[in-house]
Amino acid sequence: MSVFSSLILVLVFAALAYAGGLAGSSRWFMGVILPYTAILVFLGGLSYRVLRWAKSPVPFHIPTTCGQQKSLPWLKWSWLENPQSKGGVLLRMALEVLLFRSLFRNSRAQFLDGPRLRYGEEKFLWLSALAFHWSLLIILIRHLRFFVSPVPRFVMGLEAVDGFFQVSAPQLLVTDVVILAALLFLLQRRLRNPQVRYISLFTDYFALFLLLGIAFSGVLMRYFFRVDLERVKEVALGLVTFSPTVPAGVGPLFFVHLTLVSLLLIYFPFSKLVHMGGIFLSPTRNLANDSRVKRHVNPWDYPVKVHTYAEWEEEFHDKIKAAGLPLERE
Amino acid sequence: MFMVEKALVGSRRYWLWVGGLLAVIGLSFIAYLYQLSHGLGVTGMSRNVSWGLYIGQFTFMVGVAASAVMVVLPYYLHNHKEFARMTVLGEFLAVSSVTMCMLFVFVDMGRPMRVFNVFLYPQFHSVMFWDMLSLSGYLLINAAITLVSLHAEQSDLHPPRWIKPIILLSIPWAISIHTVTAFLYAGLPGRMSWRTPIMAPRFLASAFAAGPALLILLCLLLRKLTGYDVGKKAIQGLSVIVTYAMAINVFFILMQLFTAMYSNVPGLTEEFQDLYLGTEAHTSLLPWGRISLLLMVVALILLLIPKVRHNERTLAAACVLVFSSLWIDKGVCMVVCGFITSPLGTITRYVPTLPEMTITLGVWAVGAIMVTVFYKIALSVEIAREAPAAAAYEFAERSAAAGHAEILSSPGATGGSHA
Amino acid sequence: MRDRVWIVAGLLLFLAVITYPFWHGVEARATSQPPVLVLPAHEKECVAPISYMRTSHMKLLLDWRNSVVRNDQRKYVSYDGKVYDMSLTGTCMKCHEKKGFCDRCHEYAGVGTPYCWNCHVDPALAEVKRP
Amino acid sequence: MKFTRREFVELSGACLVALSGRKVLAVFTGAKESEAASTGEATSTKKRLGMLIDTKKCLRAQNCTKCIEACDQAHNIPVFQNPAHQIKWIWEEPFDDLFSPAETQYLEKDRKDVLTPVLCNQCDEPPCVRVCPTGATWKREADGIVMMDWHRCIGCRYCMAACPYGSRSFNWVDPRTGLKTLNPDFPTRTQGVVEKCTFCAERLDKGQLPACVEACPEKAMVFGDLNDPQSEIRQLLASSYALRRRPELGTGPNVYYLI
Repeated sequence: MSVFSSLILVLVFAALAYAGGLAGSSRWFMGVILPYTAILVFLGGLSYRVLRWAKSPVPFHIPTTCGQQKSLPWLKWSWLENPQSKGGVLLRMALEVLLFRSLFRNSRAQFLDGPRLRYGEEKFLWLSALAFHWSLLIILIRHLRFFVSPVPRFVMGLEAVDGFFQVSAPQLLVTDVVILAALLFLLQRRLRNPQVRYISLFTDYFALFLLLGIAFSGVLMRYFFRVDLERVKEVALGLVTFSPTVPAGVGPLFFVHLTLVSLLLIYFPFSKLVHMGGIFLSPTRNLANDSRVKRHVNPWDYPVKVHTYAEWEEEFHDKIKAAGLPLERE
Repeated sequence: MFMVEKALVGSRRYWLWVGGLLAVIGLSFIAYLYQLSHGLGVTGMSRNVSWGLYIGQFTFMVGVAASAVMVVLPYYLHNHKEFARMTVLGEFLAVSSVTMCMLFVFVDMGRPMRVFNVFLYPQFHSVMFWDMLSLSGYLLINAAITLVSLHAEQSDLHPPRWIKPIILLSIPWAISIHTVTAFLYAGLPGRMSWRTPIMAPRFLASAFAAGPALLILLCLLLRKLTGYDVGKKAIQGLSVIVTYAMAINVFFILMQLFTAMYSNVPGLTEEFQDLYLGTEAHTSLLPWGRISLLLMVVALILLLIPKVRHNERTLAAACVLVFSSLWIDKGVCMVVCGFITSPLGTITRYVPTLPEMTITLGVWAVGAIMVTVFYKIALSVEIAREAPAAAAYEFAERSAAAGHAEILSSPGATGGSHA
Repeated sequence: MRDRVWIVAGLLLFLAVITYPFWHGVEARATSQPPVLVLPAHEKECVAPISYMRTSHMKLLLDWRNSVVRNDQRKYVSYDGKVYDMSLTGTCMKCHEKKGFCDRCHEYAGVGTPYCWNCHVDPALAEVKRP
Repeated sequence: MKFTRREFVELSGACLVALSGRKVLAVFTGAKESEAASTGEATSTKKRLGMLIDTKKCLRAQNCTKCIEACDQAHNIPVFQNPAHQIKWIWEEPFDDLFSPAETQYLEKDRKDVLTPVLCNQCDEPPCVRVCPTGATWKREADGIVMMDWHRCIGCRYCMAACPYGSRSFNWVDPRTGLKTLNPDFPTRTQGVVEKCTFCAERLDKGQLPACVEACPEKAMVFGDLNDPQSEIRQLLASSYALRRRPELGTGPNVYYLI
């Protein structure tokens, strides 16, 4: 049910944007007001989320991640999983952010005849997630060509590498194909794997469909119903230079793309997509596993009134003795 | 599904080897970028010798890939159980060598950015289209077989039924890749030294000698480095195959030699003059051709002596001879030989350049790294399955990796924050 | 806590990077003004409507190229019935110059130089020596 | 024995497949065009362009390279000192190397070595077309020119291996580095593609003769339609003995040499 409702919602948004792109008055709303709102909500919301996380206490210094902490010399220390220094933590975090190592460990449980339970490797989730995120990053950097004038060299260079293969004109960009393929794979995985489907909610599908809608409208705009790039750049540059314009002649498909992107930006800080910021704050990733070499004291520890047995015995010494009970200390 | 993490743990020696290979690949990638920007003019190829080392290596590796059939066929069709442990190694070797083939073709292209044109505008009358189709099909088939059978082995399952017909399909398909590759050459009207129906049989014979010879060497190396033994019987069985194939290969060469020399037709004798006899003008390939022939004959004589074959040390030496002689024959001489005398009778020298050799070495390094990683994965699965003790050890290691064993092995680990 | 400094610093860094187009625009005093193109002096109309050319000139060029090279059809009948020679250098470049027209807009929109120019010669750049 | 409808359909299907086998084979060998040509019906409408080079006339003007210069100029052919990288559309070779050497054994040395123009033979059964994996080179139905699409060539150089005449050149380096002047009327090629003579297809479309034919001061090159019995080239071929290069390979070259 949530599959269809989220799909329909995205389609409705796209249709509204398309219709609005044809009409005159709503173009200003979709081309100026919505993007500005989206940027503000995105930046503000993300900052709010991150700052709130920063305020939350991290109660424990989590020593167990996934591997042997540095211990006795004859126990093999998995140094990458359990770094003791800041540099090591940085490396572990970098590998997590850049290569998704946690996802790499993803496994799949399977019941076989017997019944026997088997854990098998499942690398496709990791692979498609990696493909999607890296493609998205490259696509975002490539989009700087609309927002910066003159276009920086590294943007042009990246596009040249991305468009290495000479297929058609405008030249095919590999990331465009990869991102669509990866998103479709992730979607079908969610739908076809019963366990994953069971735990999937409206929000899971909505984010996927929104991203698919953005990628799809972008691809349509580039390869099939070409738009006037000069006009598109005028809109984008107008936004970042605070002199917004919506010139006539920008196709409605552009407004579909822009509107879906704006919606994603607005939705972003309040959804699971905010893991972009959260990943840096995962305690099992950003704390050094040095609890064996360093004493960690809770900074908010208040003095607890402790009444030891020795003190108690002292207090009631005479009474205990009078009762004829044994005493530890005479 | 693909158990990559098995390749991410290893000894110092393993990482040194992998690191070394990666360094070679990095270096050759720089050389490739140089070639990409300056054009294929940085190679030793020319207007007359328009294919060189790359396509030679491609042809040779197609043979190595096809040779997997020499372990698959006895195992699956004739139920040779002693090949059980070697089959997956052979298939992995095939996957790696087909990948190398594709890389060799790719680096040989003048406009690699248009590589998709082969799919976008398929030409059914071009042998190259069929060759590409058969090679990529072979890659897919072998990748599927190895993945599925390894996965089944790891989960202690019988492989799914549908894989059996695919395995059977891989047998004729292996023959097809080398046959179509031979057609690539044998179907050209103007190149007399290639235009012979014996091209495909000779390709197959030499492939079934060189490929299994390499597999024997790899198995011996594996036993020495890891202690994993495919079994003496398997190696002996394979050595018989190498012997027969080498004998047939030499026989084919002699047949070609007779036809050319006795008929004395200039176009036919050309090849043998270039390679073995030499005339005043044809000299650049002469030492290569002669060494190759000499090594082939010596290897064959060695292999024919049962004592030599039964002793694994001497067998290894013979296998080195087989592999290197056929590498020279196909990887260096065969392609260049067809070009050395141009259609207009000009004789052109061909010497590969440094960038060309670096790129070639890089593709070999890619193949080596693939074989290393694949064999490591295959071995860890096999060892876990066959030795319960090792499996238990691996279980401990895996659960440690999942974070369970820590508490057991290190009491007081959680003490820090409470103290 | 001490960590909060790092978190805030990281957040600020992120904000700085993500708003790059904004502060770069301010710094470079960029305007959204598109480039001024050198338009042909002696010709008023193109082989297709301007709006079509703006969005789809690459498609037209591909169609022309396939038509000429592969089908040996060299004549193009435009939307208003005029007949043109399908030729990049002969027809397009007769009116438009590469530097002032093609390049200026391509640079503005960050499209890069298409590989047309690997082979086709800009007449303005060629030292013409006709037989 | 009684056929059911289903069996009949299946059987006739099998027959159709068997019948079409010949057609399928034609697809693989690329022999379709020759079939059409040999039936004779198509020959009347389709042109088959060819060239006749009168070597005697050519010999008369010694050291003349006008045809080569005209071609180089018209097609932006670069000049490279390194013979490995040279691009040749029309060029000279010693007469002796063009044909089987045995046939010219007692010819005087200066006659043997006389430089004779060589170019693409625009074969009837071009091996280069048969082997090209992308269709970057093909035989034009209308006039038989073996054309090239430099936008599509991937630079695999299979055609160079296939051509028995050495008529194909590869751009080992950027051709513009070997060009002093650029002719804007014709594109240069990009690094990494194969090229060859196309009988000046672009000039023929404008009603002009090939550049080399036009430039020859001795009128030693005759260009025309081999399917037209009234054409000058057919008249000449009817009245004199002309040679073709390596016709025994079955490629059907369309460039003739008058001895």
